[in-house]
Amino acid sequence: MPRIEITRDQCKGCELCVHACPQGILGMSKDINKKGYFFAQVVDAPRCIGCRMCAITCPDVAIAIGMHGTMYHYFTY
Amino acid sequence: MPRIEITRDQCKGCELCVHACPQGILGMSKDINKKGYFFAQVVDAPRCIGCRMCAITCPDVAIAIGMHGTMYHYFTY
Amino acid sequence: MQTVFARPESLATVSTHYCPGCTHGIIHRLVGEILDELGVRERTVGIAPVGCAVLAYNYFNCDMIESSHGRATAVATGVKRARPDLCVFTYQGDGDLASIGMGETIHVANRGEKITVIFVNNAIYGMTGGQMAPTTLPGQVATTCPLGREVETAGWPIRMAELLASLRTPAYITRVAVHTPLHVAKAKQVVRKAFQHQLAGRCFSLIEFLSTCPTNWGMTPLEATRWLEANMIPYYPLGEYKTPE
Amino acid sequence: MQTVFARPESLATVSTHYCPGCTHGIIHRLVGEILDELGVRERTVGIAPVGCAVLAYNYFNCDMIESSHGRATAVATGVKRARPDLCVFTYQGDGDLASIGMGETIHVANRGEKITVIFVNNAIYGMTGGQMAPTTLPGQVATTCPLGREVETAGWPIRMAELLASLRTPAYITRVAVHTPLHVAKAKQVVRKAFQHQLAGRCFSLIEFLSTCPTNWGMTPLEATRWLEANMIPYYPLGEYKTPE
Amino acid sequence: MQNDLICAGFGGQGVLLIGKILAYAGMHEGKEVVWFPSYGPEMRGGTANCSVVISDRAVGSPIIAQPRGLIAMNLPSLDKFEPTVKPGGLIIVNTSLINRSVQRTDVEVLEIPCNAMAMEAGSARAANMVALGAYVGMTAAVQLKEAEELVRETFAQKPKLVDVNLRALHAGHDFAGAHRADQAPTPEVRS
Amino acid sequence: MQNDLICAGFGGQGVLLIGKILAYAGMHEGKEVVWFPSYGPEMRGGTANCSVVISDRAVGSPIIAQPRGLIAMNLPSLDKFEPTVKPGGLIIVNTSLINRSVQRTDVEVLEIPCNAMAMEAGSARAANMVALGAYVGMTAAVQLKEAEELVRETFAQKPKLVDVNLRALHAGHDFAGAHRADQAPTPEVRS
Amino acid sequence: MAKKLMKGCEAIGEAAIQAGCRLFFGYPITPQNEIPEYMAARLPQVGGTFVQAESELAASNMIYGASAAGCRCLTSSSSPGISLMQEAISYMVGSELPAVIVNIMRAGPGLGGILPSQADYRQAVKGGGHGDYRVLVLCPSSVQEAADLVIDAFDLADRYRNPVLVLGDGLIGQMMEPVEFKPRPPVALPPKDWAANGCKGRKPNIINSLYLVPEVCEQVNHRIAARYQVWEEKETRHSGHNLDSKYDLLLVANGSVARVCQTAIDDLKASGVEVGLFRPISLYPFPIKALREAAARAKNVLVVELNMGQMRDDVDSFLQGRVPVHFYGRQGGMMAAPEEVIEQARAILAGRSN
Amino acid sequence: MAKKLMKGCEAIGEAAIQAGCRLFFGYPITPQNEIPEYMAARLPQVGGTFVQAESELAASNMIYGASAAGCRCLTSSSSPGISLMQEAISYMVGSELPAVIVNIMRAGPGLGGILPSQADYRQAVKGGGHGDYRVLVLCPSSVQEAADLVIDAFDLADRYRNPVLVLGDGLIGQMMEPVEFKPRPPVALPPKDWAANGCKGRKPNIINSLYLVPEVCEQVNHRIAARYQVWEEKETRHSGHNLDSKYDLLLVANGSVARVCQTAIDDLKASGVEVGLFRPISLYPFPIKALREAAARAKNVLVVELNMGQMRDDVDSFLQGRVPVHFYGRQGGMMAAPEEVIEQARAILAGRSN
Ligand SMILES: Cc1ncc(C[n+]2csc(CCOP(=O)(O)OP(=O)(O)O)c2C)c(N)n1
Ligand SMILES: Cc1ncc(C[n+]2csc(CCOP(=O)(O)OP(=O)(O)O)c2C)c(N)n1
Ligand code: SF4
Ligand code: SF4
Ligand code: SF4
Ligand code: SF4
Ligand code: SF4
Ligand code: SF4
Ligand SMILES: [Mg+2]
Ligand SMILES: [Mg+2]
Repeated sequence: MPRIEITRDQCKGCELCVHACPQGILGMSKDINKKGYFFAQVVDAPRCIGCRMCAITCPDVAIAIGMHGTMYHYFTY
Repeated sequence: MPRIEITRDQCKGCELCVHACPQGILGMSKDINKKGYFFAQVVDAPRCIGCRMCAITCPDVAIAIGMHGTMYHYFTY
Repeated sequence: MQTVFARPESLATVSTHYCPGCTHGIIHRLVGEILDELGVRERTVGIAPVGCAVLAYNYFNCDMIESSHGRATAVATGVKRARPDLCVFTYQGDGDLASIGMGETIHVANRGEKITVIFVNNAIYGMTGGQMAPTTLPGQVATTCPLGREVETAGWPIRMAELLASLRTPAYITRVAVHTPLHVAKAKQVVRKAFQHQLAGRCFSLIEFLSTCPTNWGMTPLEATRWLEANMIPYYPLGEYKTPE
Repeated sequence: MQTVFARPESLATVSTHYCPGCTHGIIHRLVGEILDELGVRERTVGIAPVGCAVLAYNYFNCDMIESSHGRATAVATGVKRARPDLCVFTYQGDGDLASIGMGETIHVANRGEKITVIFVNNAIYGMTGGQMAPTTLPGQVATTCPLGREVETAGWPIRMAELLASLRTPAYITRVAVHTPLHVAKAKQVVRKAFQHQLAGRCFSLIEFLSTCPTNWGMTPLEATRWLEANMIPYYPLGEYKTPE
Repeated sequence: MQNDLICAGFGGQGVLLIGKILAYAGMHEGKEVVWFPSYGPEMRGGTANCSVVISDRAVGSPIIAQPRGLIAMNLPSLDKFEPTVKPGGLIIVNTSLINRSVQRTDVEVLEIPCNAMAMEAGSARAANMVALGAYVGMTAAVQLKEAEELVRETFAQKPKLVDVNLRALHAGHDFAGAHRADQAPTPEVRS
Repeated sequence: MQNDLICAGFGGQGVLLIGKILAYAGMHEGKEVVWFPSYGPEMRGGTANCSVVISDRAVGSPIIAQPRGLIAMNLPSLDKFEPTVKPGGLIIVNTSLINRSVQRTDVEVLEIPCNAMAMEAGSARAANMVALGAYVGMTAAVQLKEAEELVRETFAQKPKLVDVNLRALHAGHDFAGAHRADQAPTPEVRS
Repeated sequence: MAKKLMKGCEAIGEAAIQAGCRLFFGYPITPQNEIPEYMAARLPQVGGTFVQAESELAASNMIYGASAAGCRCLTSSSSPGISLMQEAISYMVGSELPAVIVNIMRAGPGLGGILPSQADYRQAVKGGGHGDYRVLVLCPSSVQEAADLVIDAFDLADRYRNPVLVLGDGLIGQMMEPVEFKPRPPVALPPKDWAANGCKGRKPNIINSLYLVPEVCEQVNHRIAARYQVWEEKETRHSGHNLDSKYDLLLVANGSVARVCQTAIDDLKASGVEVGLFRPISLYPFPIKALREAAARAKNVLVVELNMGQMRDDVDSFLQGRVPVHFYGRQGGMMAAPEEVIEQARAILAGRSN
Repeated sequence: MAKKLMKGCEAIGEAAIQAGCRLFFGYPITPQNEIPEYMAARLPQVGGTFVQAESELAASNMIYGASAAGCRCLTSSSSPGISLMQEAISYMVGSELPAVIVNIMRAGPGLGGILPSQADYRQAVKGGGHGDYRVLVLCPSSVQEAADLVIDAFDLADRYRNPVLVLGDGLIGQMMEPVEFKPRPPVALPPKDWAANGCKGRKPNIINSLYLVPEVCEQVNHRIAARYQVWEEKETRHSGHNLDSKYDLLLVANGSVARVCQTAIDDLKASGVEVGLFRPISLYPFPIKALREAAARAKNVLVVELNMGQMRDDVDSFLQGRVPVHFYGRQGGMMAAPEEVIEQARAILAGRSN
């Protein structure tokens, strides 16, 4: 299972990752972070396919991904 | 016969009219004009066909042409 | 477990001042990733513009120069001519590059300076609060065209990629977008190519990025990506406009 | 006997300071003739450049404004926007219009200002004594490229007509020459059209004239016309590049 | 006599509008007024603030180093401006978005859940009107009816919003009234 | 002691070169020298001129309002500068292109057909050297052999021209010598 | 027109319209974006024309053109943008064209910052472009005064055929205050028979600043200089505060910071200390005579500015050492607070100071 | 290198090369075309780079870039072109970048004329761009001095990280005089460890003039101002003529016209009248102390300039009314003749004068 790390205080709550995730497993928090934004979080981690869409989309480099081997990469990046 | 009037002191002696005249009837004077240039002059007036090439070419509007009716106009101007 | 996605070294570990969802951030990251991948961070000098990216000098982890509004390419010319061994790029908005800096832009491209220009077209003046840009679309509302851009008085939006590609000198002119992951991935290839051209000693390259400005467009980030897709791409077709002869 | 060729009223009855054989004089006359023929002299304002034509304000027999180097089109914009009823033209050299004034040129064309630009491309800086222009041909010697223009460091000469024609807004962009009577006659038709477009309320028109500079090319006037024919026309093809949509 | 305040919050919270209404109201009452927005290097989409001075005499600097009043609509605003408030001054805290209390002990504090109350009044976006009402209630810097009038004018184009905003305004005003009644004697916040 | 002159003619006549050779020669002789070209609003392809000062002391203004010497290579130059020459000064008139005589009576005049003499020496383009030779012959402002040396240097790239120009220089110098011999006593043209 | 709460920038825009200006050419820059934005919305309502220029360079040459055609027109910018206009301003003076230019100053040098500053004083009053020229510089310290001075600026520009600069800072531009546009009696101004707007029925007019014959160029220089002589006699403006008291210390300040000084003076007065304020409104021509009179009654002068002491140098030279001149300044976008001025004033009055 | 007869412009170009400058960015303009032309021919011979910029605006930003990369570079222009560089000059000061800029002045304002003038004095010494800044201004009065000062200018610019302006006029630029480039002892200068030229082995360097936090911007303003304090103490330069005589009248003049004054003084001396000449070489910082000393020995001061009295105003203010200051000027490209200066001097000495 890939590890998605969203740096809470780096997130600006733009929700772009939420819409980018093909698995629909990201959601927005109810809390606000230090910057005052509702931040993104992984809602359903086990279903993550490590496709990196979320990270590629994030304008704030708030998402890092770790995993074993290659999983579902729709395209080279 | 067309009348070619070259305003002597308006001429800068560039010789462009001399080369433009299809009849070869323009030439340069041996005198200099007030500006210090050898000026253009009509050498063989009777052979002028009133084609206006000389005047169209002259960068200094030194040449005026008068004539009766239309003569040899290679193109409208 | 190996890290397959993380902040590139060429991006400083700071938070940017960009608005939520602003794609300036993605474009920064792409440049950072390519500087890393090509291994040129330590011999790169970037030129920041005046525009929302004015603080880019804090965001790239390489030597940076802040230039005056519109003159980034003149500054880049100075740097590159002084030190041809350096990798030099500018990062400029549409107001900066296509309005006040138009003269410098055409000439730097036409002189064939061996630099790479990152051109962020968001169809608006972001930093100053939403005035009309040379790239603002017909009918698009901005604070200095409150009834929408009128082509009759303000002319058609300028397509910089096409304009520059009509010059003989420049090597590489391409337009990309970054509003979907796929577009981002494609854009990254283009950024790589542009820097590779420079490193190979080929002359001027420019990448026009279609970018969002949710704040001044008055949209959510997601709406902005959709507006870009629906309105900007038809007027500003993506693709390579010029490749090295 | 009727006068079939004489100085047009729109040209002042003075001698110009142009060098012998310089085709600036022909271009002046064409503009003067057309202003006469269209009967607009008394509502025309011309903008003189800084360049050999700097004294054009003394040569045209209409209201004239001397502008700073490169900014004639910005000045013309001011005039035309203030008084849309006037017929406004600028007269500019290649250094003026295509080097220092490039930004203004692109933008005036792209805003579609309803003015007519007379652009004199003589591939050199005439007035300042023969420095390289953006239009100087590859290999052509000038005082600031004493070994001939090197495309590698100075880029290819800029083709303004093509560049401007790649914009969507402008109405009429044409390149002509005046080195033979036939070319002069054709050019006159083009000048007429350009002013007619303006008078009909159509937007921006520009005529690029290929022109000689015997003095700084180091040739006799006749040699200069031949050099133009042999070298400039191949690089700067004559023709209409854009006509009203 | 002079009332001055800083009104601060997120960009979208309408803090500049609170200030403008206060300034307009003061003007209508024949006072000298100045409104001055922060236009500084705030983060885009980040915080915004403005200062307002309502005075009987010509106003000097509109930049208030030590405001007599502070309306803090969010946490960063409280963090930034709490230390600057004049001793004896007033801080209005929007507890809907601020989860800490004021540290200063030499000022009067009104804690009020603006967003929640606005929601009750009919729209979360009217939180600023709650705060405005509260400020008017606490200071009487301007008359409530002037503020009402201006709310009507402001939303004249969108009549639906007039009522919501008036309700929010009154809710804030009432809240302040209740608070003042609770606390006697109050410190003098005007001078 | 100071010698100064204006050397004027058409653009192509090489008047600036005459001036430069004089300045260089003066410098080689250890004098203070300044050369200053007209770069003013002359008509393109029209007249050109320069001033040269050769002096024992530091040179002040290189613009000479009242030159001690004038070389007029064409009519417009004579027209323009004749009135400015210092009383007692020298005017060299190129009679090949100037068909009037000098009006001033308080100056020395040398009439010399530069173009014709240059043609004789081998090239019409060496008319300026005839004038230079004449000026040196009249004033001894610099030594002839310095001028010769400089002519050699100037045309070093085109050896063919060296002889022609030296012949022209000597022709001018000799012409002046003959003239001076004719006229005795001559007015003092140096000071 | 009733009193309206307006931003300084908006009031400036409206004032231009009230002055009959129907043309605006400009380029955005903080903190004066509200001027072009106001004009973009407002000019079409009165049949006027707004053009967003591609740059300040272009904008300044567009007003050159519109003015040459005989029409009132406005451009505005902030510090870096004004630097880009220096060539055109010099040209307008050389061609004797009226124009009104607004500079809403921000901190410099370079990109500096966007907060209020008075660091362009020298550029404004000494002429940042080339050649011997000046512009008339008017410096408001309230929104109402900004509006009034802009209207005057158009009249002055037309009367003297010279650009007039209205010099404010971010504070003047951004703050809102009540403004009223009162009807004004029409001012008699010379006809613009020199304008280049079609030569029907007359000889062609030429607008030009090139004079190849130096004698002529010299004459033009003298004609222009003579105008400034007239200004120095007739067009100085100033104001003051507490000048009828018996003060030992005179503050000299202009624009935004003069307001701060006013507050400081009121506070000092409340504690029994009398300090006067001399506020030049025309920075060029500087009201030298009035300054000397006001300073003659003081033992010390304190110049307060939002820069390193640019006006101080002038005050110093105008007072020719007759009164000691002290200085207090803030820079880089910092605004002096009344308390700071009070402290400086007290220090000087107590004999301990810079 | 032996003495060579060179135009001022050529000597300036050669001097830059002798100073190790290998980069020139510029745009043609009379009367300084010979500088770019010389550089275009000469730089390639020494492995340097000549770029004809598309404009002065571009040229000034190109030197901003080359300087930011740590390299010596030159640009040159004449009056209108220098006006177009004002924004970039302000930026260079704000970013603390060295640069050498040459202005070969011509008549203004506007297009003016191409003949010699000193009408950009004020722009040069007061700073024509926005913000609180100065450039160091060196003013030669001979071709040799022009060459020497250009070499010094590079050192000064590098030492203080501030642009240095060499101010000549058409006369200095166009005339030919003998010049000699003598070998100079190397000067110790601080390393350019701030340059943006690749961050290998160190943290990235940033060249910048934006300071959004006003407190920081204020500090930068103070740091820059402190530099000018140092200049005023250490970097003034002046020269004189006949200053060891017993003069009643002191002439003050700079650059080209100082030569004319020198001739006038020699001629007066020949007729038994002693007049001194004080010639500032650094126009900013002005050699105030030396001027005061020289003026203290005179009963009258006569400032001679090719403008309307720009330096006169400064001299006036520096002398604070201690000595009457008279003025004689020519404008628009006219050069004062020694006879005119003599006449003025005699009039003052005779007690009849302006
Ligand atoms: C000379 C000058 N003119 C104007 C400005 C004000 N200004 C700052 S950024 C900007 C435009 C920004 O728009 P753009 O280049 O499109 O960048 P964006 O913010 O949209 O990324 C302007 C006009 C300035 N700083 N300097
Ligand atoms: C701001 C400015 N820069 C430079 C100049 C000098 N200058 C005058 S004319 C000219 C170029 C002329 O060339 P071009 O425009 O091609 O006209 P041409 O003389 O060839 O007809 C230049 C650089 C100037 N007057 N002003
Ligand atoms: S890696 Fe792919 S599946 Fe996993 S969270 Fe990101 S977008 Fe969703
Ligand atoms: S894309 Fe990035 S900034 Fe936006 S919500 Fe997701 S993690 Fe946060
Ligand atoms: S009209 Fe024709 S034929 Fe007659 S002189 Fe002119 S060119 Fe020759
Ligand atoms: S073309 Fe005109 S200027 Fe040239 S020689 Fe003929 S008449 Fe004279
Ligand atoms: S204003 Fe627009 S361009 Fe600027 S940071 Fe915000 S969203 Fe991005
Ligand atoms: S220099 Fe060239 S362009 Fe200028 S007038 Fe002479 S020939 Fe014509
Ligand atoms: Mg943009
Ligand atoms: Mg040209």
